[in-house]
Amino acid sequence: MATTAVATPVVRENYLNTNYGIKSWLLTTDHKRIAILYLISITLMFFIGGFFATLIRLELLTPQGDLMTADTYNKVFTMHGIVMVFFFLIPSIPATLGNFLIPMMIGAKDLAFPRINLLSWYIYIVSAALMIYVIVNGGVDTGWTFYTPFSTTYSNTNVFLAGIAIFINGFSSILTGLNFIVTLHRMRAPGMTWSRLPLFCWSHYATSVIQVLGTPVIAITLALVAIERLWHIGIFDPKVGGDPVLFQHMFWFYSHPAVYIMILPSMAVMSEIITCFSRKRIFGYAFVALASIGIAVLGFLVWAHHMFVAGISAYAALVFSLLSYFVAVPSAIKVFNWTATMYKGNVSLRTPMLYALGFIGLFTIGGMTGLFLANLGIDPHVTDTYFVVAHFHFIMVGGAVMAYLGGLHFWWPKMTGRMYNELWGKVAAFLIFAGFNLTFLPQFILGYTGMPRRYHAYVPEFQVLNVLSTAGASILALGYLLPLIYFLSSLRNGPIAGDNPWAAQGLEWKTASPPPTFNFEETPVVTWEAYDYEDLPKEVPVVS
Amino acid sequence: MFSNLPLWPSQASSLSGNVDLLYIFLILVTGLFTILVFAVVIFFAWKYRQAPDRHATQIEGSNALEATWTLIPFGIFMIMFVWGAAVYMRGVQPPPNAMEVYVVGKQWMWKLEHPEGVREINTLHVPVGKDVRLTMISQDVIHSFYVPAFRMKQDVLPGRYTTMWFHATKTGHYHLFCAEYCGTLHSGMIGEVVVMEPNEYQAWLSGNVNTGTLAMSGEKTFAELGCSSCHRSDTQGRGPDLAGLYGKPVALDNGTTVLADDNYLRDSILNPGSKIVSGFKPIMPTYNGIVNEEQLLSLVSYIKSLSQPQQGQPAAAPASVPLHTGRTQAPSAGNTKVK
Amino acid sequence: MSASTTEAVAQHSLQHHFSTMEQQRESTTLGMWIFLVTEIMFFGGLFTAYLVYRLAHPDVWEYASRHEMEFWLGTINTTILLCSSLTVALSVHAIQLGHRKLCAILLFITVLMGCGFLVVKGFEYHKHYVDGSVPGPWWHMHVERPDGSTMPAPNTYQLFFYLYFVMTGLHALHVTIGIVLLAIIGLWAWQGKYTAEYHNPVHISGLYWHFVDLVWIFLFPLLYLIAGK
Amino acid sequence: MEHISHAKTYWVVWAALMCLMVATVVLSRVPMPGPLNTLIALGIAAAKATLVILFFMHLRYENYTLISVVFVAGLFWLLIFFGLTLVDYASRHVLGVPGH
Repeated sequence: MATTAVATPVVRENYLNTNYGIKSWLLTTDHKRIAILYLISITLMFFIGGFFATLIRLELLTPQGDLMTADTYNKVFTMHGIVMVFFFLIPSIPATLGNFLIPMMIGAKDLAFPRINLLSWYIYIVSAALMIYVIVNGGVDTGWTFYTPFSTTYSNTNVFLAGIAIFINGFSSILTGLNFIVTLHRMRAPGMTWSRLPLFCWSHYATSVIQVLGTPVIAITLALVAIERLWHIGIFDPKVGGDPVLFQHMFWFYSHPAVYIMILPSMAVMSEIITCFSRKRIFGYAFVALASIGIAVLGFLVWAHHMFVAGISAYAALVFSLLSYFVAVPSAIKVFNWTATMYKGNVSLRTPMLYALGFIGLFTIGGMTGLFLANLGIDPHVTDTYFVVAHFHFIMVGGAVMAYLGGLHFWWPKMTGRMYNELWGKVAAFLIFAGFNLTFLPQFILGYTGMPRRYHAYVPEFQVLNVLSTAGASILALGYLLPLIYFLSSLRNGPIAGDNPWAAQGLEWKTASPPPTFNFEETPVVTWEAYDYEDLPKEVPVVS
Repeated sequence: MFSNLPLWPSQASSLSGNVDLLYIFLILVTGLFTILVFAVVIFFAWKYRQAPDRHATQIEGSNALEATWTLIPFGIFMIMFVWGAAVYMRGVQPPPNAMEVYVVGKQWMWKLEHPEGVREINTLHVPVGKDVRLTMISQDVIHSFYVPAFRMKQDVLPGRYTTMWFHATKTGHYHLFCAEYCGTLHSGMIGEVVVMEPNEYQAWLSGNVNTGTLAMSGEKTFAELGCSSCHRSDTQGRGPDLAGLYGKPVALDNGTTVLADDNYLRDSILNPGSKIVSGFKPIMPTYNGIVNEEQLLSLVSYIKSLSQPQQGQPAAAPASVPLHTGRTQAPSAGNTKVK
Repeated sequence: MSASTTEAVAQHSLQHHFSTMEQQRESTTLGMWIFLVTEIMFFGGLFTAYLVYRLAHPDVWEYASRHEMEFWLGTINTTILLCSSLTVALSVHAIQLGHRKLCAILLFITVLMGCGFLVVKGFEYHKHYVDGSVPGPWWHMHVERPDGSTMPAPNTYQLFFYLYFVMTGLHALHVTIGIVLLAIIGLWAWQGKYTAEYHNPVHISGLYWHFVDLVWIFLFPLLYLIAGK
Repeated sequence: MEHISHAKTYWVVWAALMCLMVATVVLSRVPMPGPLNTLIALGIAAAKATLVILFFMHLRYENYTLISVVFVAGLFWLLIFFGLTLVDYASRHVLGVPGH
């Protein structure tokens, strides 16, 4: 059959069709292509991490450790944590959406250091490959927290290589952050002042500050663990007068702010989606922007609230508890401002908005339960139990992953030029929200009744709640598989989206979808405030 | 409730009620605000849902509102902090004269030693209505001693003693969990705390084979290791006299002062060169690798007992401690510090 | 070099996504400074550990520094690094004025001094190895008692030496990276890759070398000069 | 545009650095009470570092408020790290309860 599939002249040149072939992708310095490379790699890591999560939930269906051995279970939850935290959540929004959008949002042709951007992806790939090698070769069983002296002396698994993998991965994160900071300072288009900057950029700026200042510390800490394993002696070794609690200080100095590396970009996405689907400017722009910076700074002052029962002094516990309450304030400010943004808006509940509203709900619960853990009276009882597990999953999955999916839906037409199926999008959003709550709400009760985390087998009285949790997880898994399917299918079958399918404000919508290689035909000049929806269509259009 | 669906842990210590009250307060306050946020979000999404005739009103923001929702949460947070801090400070300071139990954690079991010399594994018997202080150390990795019914948890570290105390209020059997991930059988490092009536407890104690109190075995170790040849009560000793040492400040030769607590005693046995008592020479050899954690505990217990009132005399501990009455030895390991 | 060639080199050196040379120069300089800040935090982990353990074991630190550190070798190395910072600064100055060969020669001198630093450090490490003050299986260090006899050093002494080796080792690694970097940049400068208009790689490599110097400026008193004799 | 300082400046700064080094070496040999030796040594190190940063690294010349902020932020974060870690270590014995 003769085909007439000849490229019609209507198809404009864009970053996807400008050239083809593996080499043009692997050697690209285009931030948009690098974002796509990241998107593919972190999606792979997400499903690897999700596979381990499935195993965990299946094992916990029954109180006896019957599905796998204790050692296997310990490796499974460790690798779930490592893969999800270091290889999915931390790069998730910044390296994909941030990478793709920041230059466009500020009217630049690319990030300040395109080759370093590519380098950071390669570093990520090397570290991820090393981690997968570790997983295939027996795994690691220290928990993602690598607490000494278990990790340095007592574990018989591949702690050394896992530590090195995360060490390497850190540089990928640092280089991304460095690139963003310089880009935001030096590459803004004429007229794009700081007060006109989209809040997406503000939040990513705050994220980058944390990446640049925090990540080196986890790198040196894990390097010390790795050296201690090789050398059989080290500064965390109590036998020579070392203090294992010092490891925890150094670990959490990064790993607590790392939570904000995950959540600040989610807040970045929120501000864009909520304004667009309410057709309104953001309520209290300056407060939302400064709250991001406030979180980045205060986030570094609270790390020892992970260590209230670890043997730190009571006075240190008081100081860190107090500071932890401080950091809750800017997060609360953000939630209130997003809510207020909807007031007197013209709210359309399209898929990205559903994720955004889901985010507000789940993040609020996650944040509120954080107040319990910052509380010195309650934390000694609930720390290291499922209460903590539930709390940080509300932040990292209910918050960060919801926002990541919301952002993907929002900018999918920009990235690919195609629209996904709206009905399936809504179905998936509801499944994820329902499945998530069913999975993690019972874990709060489990935690307060005393089920410790990282338990392979548990006492029988905890079974009912665990069964509920596993049931929720299966709904959640289904919810996560759906977008994979309809996104892929939209690449071929989705309707052409057009340059600005949501009639959204922001420079990224003023160029073609997908954008041309250098983003704009000519450097834009910005004369308007962020989220100036006054003169845009009063409704979100429907693409079909 | 269903027997296999506990929604609330049992309350069995003097702390449980305080923690639960605070917990309920937090649930009410945060629940109220969570419902408020949910309600407002849902209300706005419905009230301002997309309609053909609706035009969004552009609103810049409101400093008054921002101030309100900054200051009100902040004020509430401070109430939470202060209340929590009060509960916590009570929870970390063991009352004087608490009966003392020593805990050694190892992969994957709990070893517990009563001052009377009774040893148990994975089960801790304690009398109801009495302050119990645990001095804990790990032989290998970090563990965490967790009794949900007492609302108490404390990490057990290698190389350093940590302390936890409780006052059981209800007899019964309660879960004891290891809450800090410690390797293969972490989830098997569980046991129970048995809270008994004091007289039952007494009966239980005397029903157990007893090789002498912990302090007595410490004294034996002290002699066997030859410690007594230098640490003597007369002025001939090449090492400091240990009688009455515990709980007192010690002047060091570098001009600083340390408190002679459990950790100091332990360090001085394992790393004698690091803190030299003023006026003495750094000649003591290290006992690192020679004595194990249990022997160390017995030595510490013995040295503590040297700060107790003279043997044979009635213990200075209040009469409400019937535990030691009638016993010939009164080296109560309770931390009656000599002030 | 004629004005038009210089112009061409400058044009060629401007990457596509920057509008002006000035923007490019400011961006790369800022990028390097941010990288140096990450380096501060990288060493910061070790300095924190140093601080904690020094406060916990002041006597160990004092004794080890007084009796085991090679005071004069440390001083020589400090001198070498301070001088090498001067040569790097002068090389940047030379290229700012367009003296390509002078710039390259000064960079090569810096490289030689860097190598000299590593050689001296090697002698020190060897000395510690012979003395048994390398922690781990090689450890057989002895300390002197007040009466002049010796006894095996308490275990806590290993903490000092562990930190000493990790800190100076990490620093030496940075020196090595700096040597390689400056050698390459020197070679390129010799070949005429940089001009008075475009020489930012020389500048930011110089920043890196100064940072290596800065770390040593603090390591020197913290490891070698603890106790007054 | 980029500032070009006089070559003499670099030599003067270098001379100052060498003087400071001699000073720190000599002063370290003088026994002083308490932590004074350490404080003086660190003070001189800070002075040396300042000279290197301002002159060799051109911070003084570049119109770089931004770079100063970046650098000072780095130092500030280092101080957070030191300070809050020390809050724990410095108060470990205050309560007199091992582990708290």
